[in-house]
This record gives sequence, C-alpha cells and structure tokens, in this order.
Amino acid sequence: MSGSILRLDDVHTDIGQYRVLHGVTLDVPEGGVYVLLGRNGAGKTTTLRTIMGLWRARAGAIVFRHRDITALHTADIARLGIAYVPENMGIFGGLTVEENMRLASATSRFDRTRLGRIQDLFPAIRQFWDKPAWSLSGGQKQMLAISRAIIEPRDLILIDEPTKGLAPSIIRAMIEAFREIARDTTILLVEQNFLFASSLGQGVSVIDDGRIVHDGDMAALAADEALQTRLLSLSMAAHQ
Amino acid sequence: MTAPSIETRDLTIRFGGHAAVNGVSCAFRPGELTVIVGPNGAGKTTWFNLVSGQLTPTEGRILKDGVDITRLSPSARAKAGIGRAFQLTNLFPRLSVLENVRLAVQARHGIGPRAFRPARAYRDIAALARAHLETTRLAALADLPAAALPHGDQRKLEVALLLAMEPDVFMFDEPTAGMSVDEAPVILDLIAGIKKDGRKTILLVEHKMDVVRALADRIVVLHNGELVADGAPDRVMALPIVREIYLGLPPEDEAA
Amino acid sequence: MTDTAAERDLPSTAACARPTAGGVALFSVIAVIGLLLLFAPFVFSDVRSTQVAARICVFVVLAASYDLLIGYTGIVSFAHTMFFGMGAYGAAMGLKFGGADWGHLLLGSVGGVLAAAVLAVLIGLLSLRVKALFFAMVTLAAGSVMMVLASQLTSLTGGEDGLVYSTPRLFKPAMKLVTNADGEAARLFGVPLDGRLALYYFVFIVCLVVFVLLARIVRSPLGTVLEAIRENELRAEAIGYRVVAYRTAVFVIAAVAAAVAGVVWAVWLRYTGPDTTLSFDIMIDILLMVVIGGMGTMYGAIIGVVVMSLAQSYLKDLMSAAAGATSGVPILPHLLDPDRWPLWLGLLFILLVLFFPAGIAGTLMKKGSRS
Amino acid sequence: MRLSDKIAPSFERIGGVYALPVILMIVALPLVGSLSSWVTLTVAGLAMGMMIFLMASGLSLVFGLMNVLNFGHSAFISFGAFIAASVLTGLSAWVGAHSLGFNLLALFAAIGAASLFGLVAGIVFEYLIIRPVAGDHLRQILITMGALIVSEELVRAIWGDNPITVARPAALNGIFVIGGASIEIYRVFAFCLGLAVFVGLYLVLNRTRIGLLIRAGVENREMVEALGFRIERLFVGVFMLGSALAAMGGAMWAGYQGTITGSLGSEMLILITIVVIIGGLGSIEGSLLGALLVGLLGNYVAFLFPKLSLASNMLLMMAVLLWRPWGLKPAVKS
Repeated sequence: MSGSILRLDDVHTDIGQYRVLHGVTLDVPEGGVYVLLGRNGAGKTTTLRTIMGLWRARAGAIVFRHRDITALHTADIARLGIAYVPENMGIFGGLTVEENMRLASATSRFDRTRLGRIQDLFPAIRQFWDKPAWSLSGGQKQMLAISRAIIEPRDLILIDEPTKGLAPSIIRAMIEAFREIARDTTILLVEQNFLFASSLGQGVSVIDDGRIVHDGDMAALAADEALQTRLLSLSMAAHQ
Repeated sequence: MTAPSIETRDLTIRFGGHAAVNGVSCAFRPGELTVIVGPNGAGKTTWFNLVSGQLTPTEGRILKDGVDITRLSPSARAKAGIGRAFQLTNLFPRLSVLENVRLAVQARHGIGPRAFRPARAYRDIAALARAHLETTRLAALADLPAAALPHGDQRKLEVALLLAMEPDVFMFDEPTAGMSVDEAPVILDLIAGIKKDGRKTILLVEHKMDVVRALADRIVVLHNGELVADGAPDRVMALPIVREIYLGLPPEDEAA
Repeated sequence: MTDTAAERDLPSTAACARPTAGGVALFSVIAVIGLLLLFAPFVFSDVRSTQVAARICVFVVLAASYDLLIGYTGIVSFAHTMFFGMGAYGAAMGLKFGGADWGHLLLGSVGGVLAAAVLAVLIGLLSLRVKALFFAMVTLAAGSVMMVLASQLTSLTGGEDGLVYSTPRLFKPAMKLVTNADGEAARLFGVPLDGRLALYYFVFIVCLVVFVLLARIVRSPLGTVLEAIRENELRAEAIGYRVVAYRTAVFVIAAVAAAVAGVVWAVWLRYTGPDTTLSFDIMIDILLMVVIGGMGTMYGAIIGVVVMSLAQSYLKDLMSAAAGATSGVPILPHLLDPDRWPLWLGLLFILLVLFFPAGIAGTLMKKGSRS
Repeated sequence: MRLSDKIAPSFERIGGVYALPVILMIVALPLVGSLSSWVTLTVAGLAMGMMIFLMASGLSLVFGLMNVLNFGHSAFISFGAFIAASVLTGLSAWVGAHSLGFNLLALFAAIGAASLFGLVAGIVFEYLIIRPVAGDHLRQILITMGALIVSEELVRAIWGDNPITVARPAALNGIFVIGGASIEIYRVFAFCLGLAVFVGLYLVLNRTRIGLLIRAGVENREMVEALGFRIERLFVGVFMLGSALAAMGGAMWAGYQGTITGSLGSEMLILITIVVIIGGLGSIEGSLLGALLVGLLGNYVAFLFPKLSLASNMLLMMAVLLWRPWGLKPAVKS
C-alpha cells in the first residue's frame, strides 16, 4: 500500500431540498479493493456520484492524488483516470457492444492485448461484440459496464452495487474478475451484500444516514459478528 | 380445488430477436401466495408487466377468472381486479399522501354522477382512503406531498395504493426493496394479512430468501424467460436444475 | 430518486391546500375584480370600459379553460383559438345566414360548439396517446389550417373580411328593457336599461356560469384524476384510469368552453373574423394570460386576464410616446413602435417563464406559507 | 395492423417507408396525365422537399439529441432568408453579371452569411433560451414560443413590415427543357445542395466518433460525461449546426420564393412542424422522408386540385398519424 489515492474530507451533499450526506470523510488507499458498505438509502450512491461530480458537494473537499477535484466537471474528473460504473450500469442500449467499448477508449482504437484480456475475463463481450447492447442479459450488461471501465488503464474505478439483482453464480464469477482487475488498479466498491464485499475488500468503511460510522479492516469486521449486526442491520441472507 | 383466478398460456414477448418471456404457462388460485424467483434478467418483471398490461405479448394469452384479458389496457385490467405495486416507487409526487390513496379508492368505487361536487364532499371515499393509511401506518403523513416522504414511507404508500384498489390479484414487485429492517415487517405483515383472507391471489417477486421461506405457498422459477420449476418451496428449492441456475453450482455458461 | 429530484423543487398543490397570507390577498383581489365586473355598466359609464369588461369576461373563460389543459392536465395545445373561432363562426353564420333571432343564434351556436367538440374528440383520440410535445405540434398545425380555411372559404366565412350581422332584438341598443313615462329606457343609477345592458349581462352571466363549472371540475374528484395524469400517467393508468379517455374528455371540455366563449364574443362584437377569434396572436394572449396568472390555479386566470388587458392598452400608449421621444436614435423607434407591441409581450413572456414560472397567483399563494 | 398484415411484408421488401416518395411519384403520373408536367412538378416537389429538409432537420436533430422542442427554430429560417436577401441586394453587381462564377459567388456569399448567422445566433439562443429550462418540456414550449414572437418582431423592426423582393442570380434563373419538360436550374441546385447536406449528416452520425458520441448522448447524457466527454459542448455544437441549416434553408427558400415577408418564420414553422411529425421526431432520415412527401404532395395537389393544396399537408399528417402515431421513422431511444 502506498498511501492514499482518494480522500473525502467532511463532504456534504444535498439533492434538491434533501440533505443526503452530512459530512463523509473517507480515505481510500492506493491498490486493492476498498469497500463502502451501508444499507439502502444510507448515502452510498450519493457518495460515488459526488466524487464523480454528478452531484455537487455543498461543503467539504474531495482530493484525488493530491489534487482537489471537488469543483471539477464530471468529464474532467473522468479524464484524470477515474472510471464510474453506476448502479444502472449506464449501458448505451442502442449502440453495439463494440461501440460501447469504443466510446470508453481514449482514441477509438483498442489496445489489443488489453481487449483480449477483458474478453477472456468476460467471454460474453467477445460473443456479443457486434450485437446491440440492449440484447444482453442483466449480468452481461454488468460485465460490459465493467469492461468499459477497464478498457483504458485507470487509477481508480468506482463501482456501485454490481451484484444488485444478480444470481449467486454470476456474483461468484464477478469476484474472480474483480480480483484480477484489482491487481493494477484501485477499486472503490459500494455494496450492500456483505458476503460479496467481505470476500473482496481489504479496507472498509460503513456509511449510515449520510455519515461514516466505522472505518477499518475488512478481516476484522468479518470476524466480529456483533459489530456487523450493529453496523449493518441488513439481511445478510439475501444471496445465500 | 378452486378455479384459477389468473392464468397465462404460452405467454411470450420478444424484443427484436430476444425472447424476454418465452412460452410461460402457469395458473394461480385464490388463497395462494406464489413467489416468483429467478436471476436478474430472468423475465420476472417483464412477466409482471405482461400480466398487468404495461406490455402486450407477442404470443400467448392471459386469462382472469377464465376470461381472456390479453388485449385489455392496464386500466381495464385494474378494473378487472388485477392490482400491481411497482418495483421502483411510482407515485403522484406533488399530490398529498391522502390524495394518492383517494385516487385509487375512487378508481375502485367510482364517483358516479356526482362528478361536479367538490372532492371534499366525498366522505365515504375519503374515509376509505384514511382507513388504508391507518393500515399502512401513514395516517400521520396524510397531508404531505408524496414526494416529501422518506423512501420507506413511499414504499408503504405504494402498497397502500394497491390495497385501496381492492384487487383479487395482488402483484408485488420486490415490495421491501430498499426498506430498513424495522420498516420491512410492516409490509410483510400486510401481505400475510391479505393471505389470511383466503380469497385473494398473491404474486410476489422477491430475492430475499428469508421472505420467500416465511411467506411462500409455492415457488415459480423463471430463467432466461422460461418457466423452469413450479411447486412447493421445499420441493422446488431441492430440484437440481434450480440449484444449478439459482444457486449457481456448476459454473457453466454464466453469461447466457 | 434522480427522477423526482427535479420535481421536488416545484410548488406542491398539496402544500397549497392551507390558506396563506398571500392567498387571502389574492382572493380579496379576485373578489374586487368580480364585483367590478358584476357592476361594470354602472361603475364605468363609457362604452369603451364596458367593452374592456366584456372582453375580460370572455377571456377569463378562455384562459380558465386553457389552464384546465395546460396547468391541471399538462396538455399543451395551440388549437384553443380554433375552438374559440368555431363557436364564434357558428353563432355568426347562424345570425348572418339564418336571421337575427334567438332560434338561429341557438342553432348556429350549438352547431359551432358541437363541431368544436367533435373535432376535439378526433384530435384527442388521434394524438393524445403520444407525447406532450407531439400534441403541441399537432394542435399547432391544426389551428393554422383552420385559420387558412377561414380565410379561404370566403362564401361561408367572409374570408379575411369576416362576417358582420345583427343580434336578436333584445341586445340592440335601441331596445328598451323598461320604459319610463317618456317612453324612453328607464334609468337605474343613471344607466339606461337598454339592450346594451342586456347584452353585457348576457356576456357576464354565460361567462360566469362556464367559469364556475370549470372551477368545480378542478375541485371535483375528476380534477384530482387530471392532476394525477399530469403527475404520473403510467401509474394513473395502472390504478384503473383510462388516461387517453380522460385526456380526450378534458380536451373536449376545454374546447366546448372555448367555443361557448366564442359564441358570446361573436354576439357581443356583432362581427366575427379571423383576427377577432382565430389569430395566433390571440392564442399567444391566452398563453400569456395563463402564464402570468399562474398555471394550475383557476383563479390565476382572472388575474392574468385583467393584468394583460390593462397592460395592453397602457403599454401601447407608453410605447408610442417612447417612440416619439427617441425618434433621433437609429433602430430604437422601430422597436418602440406601437405595432411592435408583440416584441415586448414576447420578452415579458420569456422573462416570466424564466423567473416566475408559478405566475402571480402561484407566487402569491406560496407567500406567507413559510412564515 | 390486422388489415395490413398481408401487405406489410411486400411493403417492407420494396423499402418500407423509404419507398413512399417513389410510390407517390408513380401514383401521381397517371393522375397528372402529361409526362412533361409531371417532370416539372416532380422536380419542383423534390427541390421544395430538400429545402424544407434543410429547415426541418435541425428541429428534429435538436429534439433527438437534447429532447428539446424548439418552436423558435423557424426564427433562424426567417433571419436566414432576410440576411440572404440583403446580401444578394448588396452584391447586385455579381448577381446580375453574366458570369456563372460571379453568380454562384453571390449566392454562396448569401447562403454563407445566413449560415454564419445561424451558427452565431445558435450559441446565443441556446445559452439564453434553451439552457435555463433544460428538462422542463412545458416551459420549453412556452419560452421558445416567446422567442419566436420576439425574433419575428425583430425581423419586422429591422427589415420593415412590407414584403421584400429577393434578387436571384442570373445564371440560376434560367430554365432548361428536356423532352418538353421545363426544369428550373435553381430547383436542381436546391435539390443537390439538400442532398449533399443529408449525405454529410448521415455519414457524420454513423461513421465518425463525434456521431458515436452524439448517438450515445441521446441515450444517456450523464454516462457520456462520466466517460470523460463534455457533452454540453457537443450539444451546443449540434444546436449551432441545426440553426445554421435552418438559416441555410431560409436563404435557399428566399431565392426560390422571390418575395419574402416578416411572417415567413411562423408560416414555415407550421410546415416544418408537419414535416417533423410525419417523419418522426429525432431522426434525419425521417425529416428527409417527411420533407419529400410534403414537397411532392404539395406540388401535385396544387396542380390537380388547387383548392385542396392548403389542406393537403394537414390531411397527409392525419393519415400518417392514423397509420403510425409516432411518425414514419422516429429516432430509436432506449
């Protein structure tokens, strides 16, 4: 671990008249998977969207690699090397899989070896290469969304609940893929599914009611059932 | 055995070449609570949309109490007794909580020839609406605009609308999605209460296995738009094919 | 979450249910306007003012019925003057080609109003099932074709010149409602009880009745359904309301109200032409009145009409004065020419939409609700 | 649908809705009777259609990309026409010269000036009128309607209330005769220009990275930004392009009509509205289809039943709406 790649310092975000984040402070170390856990409505998605500049922080600062990105435009934040996989995956259904991937590559040309690796990771990307993206299944769309995020080398990938609504079999495949991806990039993973999160993450923060209520080591949290119950009053049996 | 209240025969819908629901035939009887499960993209919500009329099938038929309703509009199906709560909260945001429910009561009971009287004058309808708010524990919020409610209460209001429609067939699409642990039981108790009545048919799309175990009389498993299993919970969950696709034991072609 | 975020900033009709200080002020103003209109012939002795009062009555109906569409149901139509014109031309043709009696006035009026209703059903069923934008475009096209037809079918409509006709005897200025000892029209508070007075009260009462009916509709359960359709069309359908049928119905109701206003206007003016009924300028006036008053507030229509009617005469005078004063400056006098009145109207309109989307009534009703 | 089930496959085989203008042309031939009149009418209809396409394409494109219905669009047509007329008057020496080069130069100067105006005014318009009401259709309809009124009054304030005569370059003024059918050169020129613009637009949308971005932006603006693109700049560009095309169409129309009045904008608004409804909102293919149908039908009907010509567009629109409520070729949105 080589210090922090992303730091949120007392970030407050409002959506319309609703105050959603009340001071989120977060320190994501470089490398590996860092998990932001919390039940639905706790402010996880809002945190990611605020980092991406899709919603504006009312107060506080977001620092990426020593650079304050709080007021930057979404597109400029993306160009600093941050990829975002939203909860709804953000697939362009009317475009082909190839066109979806092409948009995400900086020059419209593909790095062949990189693409090959992605296609090995997610065979569906190769299989449906020239098909319109709307014809993919939910799981396949999720894979396309992740492929799109890693077609260029990125420093940080923000992923919002990739397991939502997916069958356990697909989730298991995804764990493998994420381990592979995390070798050369940092992943900030937002999750509600503790089993999935605990099998991937090294560091973890728990958010509730728009505030971080716990920071620490994933292994410690996984071992401490009382802490889990206190922090995450959610149905852990969801995907058993 | 009672006659089925809702039935689909060879129900199919294709988007382009892709069959989202493919030849699904099944029937549901009053007093029965069926949970529909399946991995994401299995066609659960699409099947719901076909039954409640938001989508029109490419092939196949839908019958309500033996009458073909395949070509009816969503509003006509609502009038025929099919009620649906939506997965994503789907309310009238700028109308008050009470008005939201009153609309559903009014749709059910009609306003007859009195259309020109002020809405306040319909005490019977307002009283019914308030009763539904009591049941869903929203009465204190009756005058707030629906948009101002927290997420959990919006989900409850969604269910209150469904109750107010007084349907024969209740369709819930992940009713507790996004609710906190202390809120969800209110909804689950309500569903259990409807079931106790014994005359209603209840269809439930749900992911949470604890909910499935607690409520289901029967489980229908959809996979890739097709019905792959149907039966009593214990039996269905023990079927190899279900373990395979739903629990993902052999890692065969996941993506397809 | 994201979808409703924008809606949350909008004023809530539910929140407006309790009276606010602004609301009280608003209703006092409306009460004063109502009284002034009721006693207009006695308060304003000159013909010109009575003319303004009658115009206000007619346009209140037009604006209120238009608000039923745009404000309550969220339907944008540019065909409102078309229906207004159909009522007017119906009455005009009845009186012109049939004769200046009640029977032919009724025949023509009913014909015009029915034609408007039928056309509204057709347009509604044809295009209300698709997007709001689309409907706006279809009505724009329909309205303009109707205007072309009116100016082309010269034998029926008098073309650009329009139709001039007489009204039933009751409304003729020479008619004496009550005669005094000298055989002249008796006077009440100095106002002769003649046909003119009868005509004004004909206009006032018909408009009042239509307005009250419209106001009752928005307060009835039907009104809530219309708002529900505006808020969330799919859900309204899902709980059992046939959205297309309701939309079509409200479009027909608005069309009939506009056509009735047209009948009244035709009788009052004793003249019907494209410029008095069908023109796009009138459509813009109606739009402006509703936006000024506040969309989705039936009483806002009254405020909007009054403000517009006063501004229209006042601003034109101001403009010609300003044009004279700036005659030395290059383009400015051209912009200030009284004929360029729509330019400033358009600017006002843009500014209102930008900064006061809730209009006068909407803004007032919110005032004091926070404190 | 049930009735047409049998015809549908063969209709799709001959090209589907794209065959409609051709079918219309074929049907019109026996009705018109004389081949030479038919050729003249057809050329006129195609030319008119292409000019209308120029004007309508921007309206449709802007809607498709930004979901903005800009009733103020026809203001650009009106300004384009009047600016072109002024330029042609200013360059009367070139316009009148017996040299094709100078003639064309004058015409291109006029079209260029109009288009340039469209580009520049497009930015201003987008910033002042469109941007503040983004995402709110009701206010969009209202505010753009207001903008149309204002701009039309500005045209009247600048160029006066009386009609203006447009000088048409001498070389394009002529007629050539093929087999008894007389064809105006200007119409051929208008057709070719419109066709070139259509082909260009089509290629940009389907073959370039910008086109890919535009198509992606139509679907999900936010995601395009999260991939690192400043989409509002792209959209401003598209708006400017649409406005410039409208001004270009207006300039061509001025030359075609010979006389223009201050109400040109609102007159054309009705026409392009009908075209966009017939074609289906959001697709340039649809705009082209709609424009050609309106142009052809307008000319045939004006010849066959002069009294009906004004209503023909409306009848066409009603017929199309009954058949396909979303128009012939609407943009596909996910």
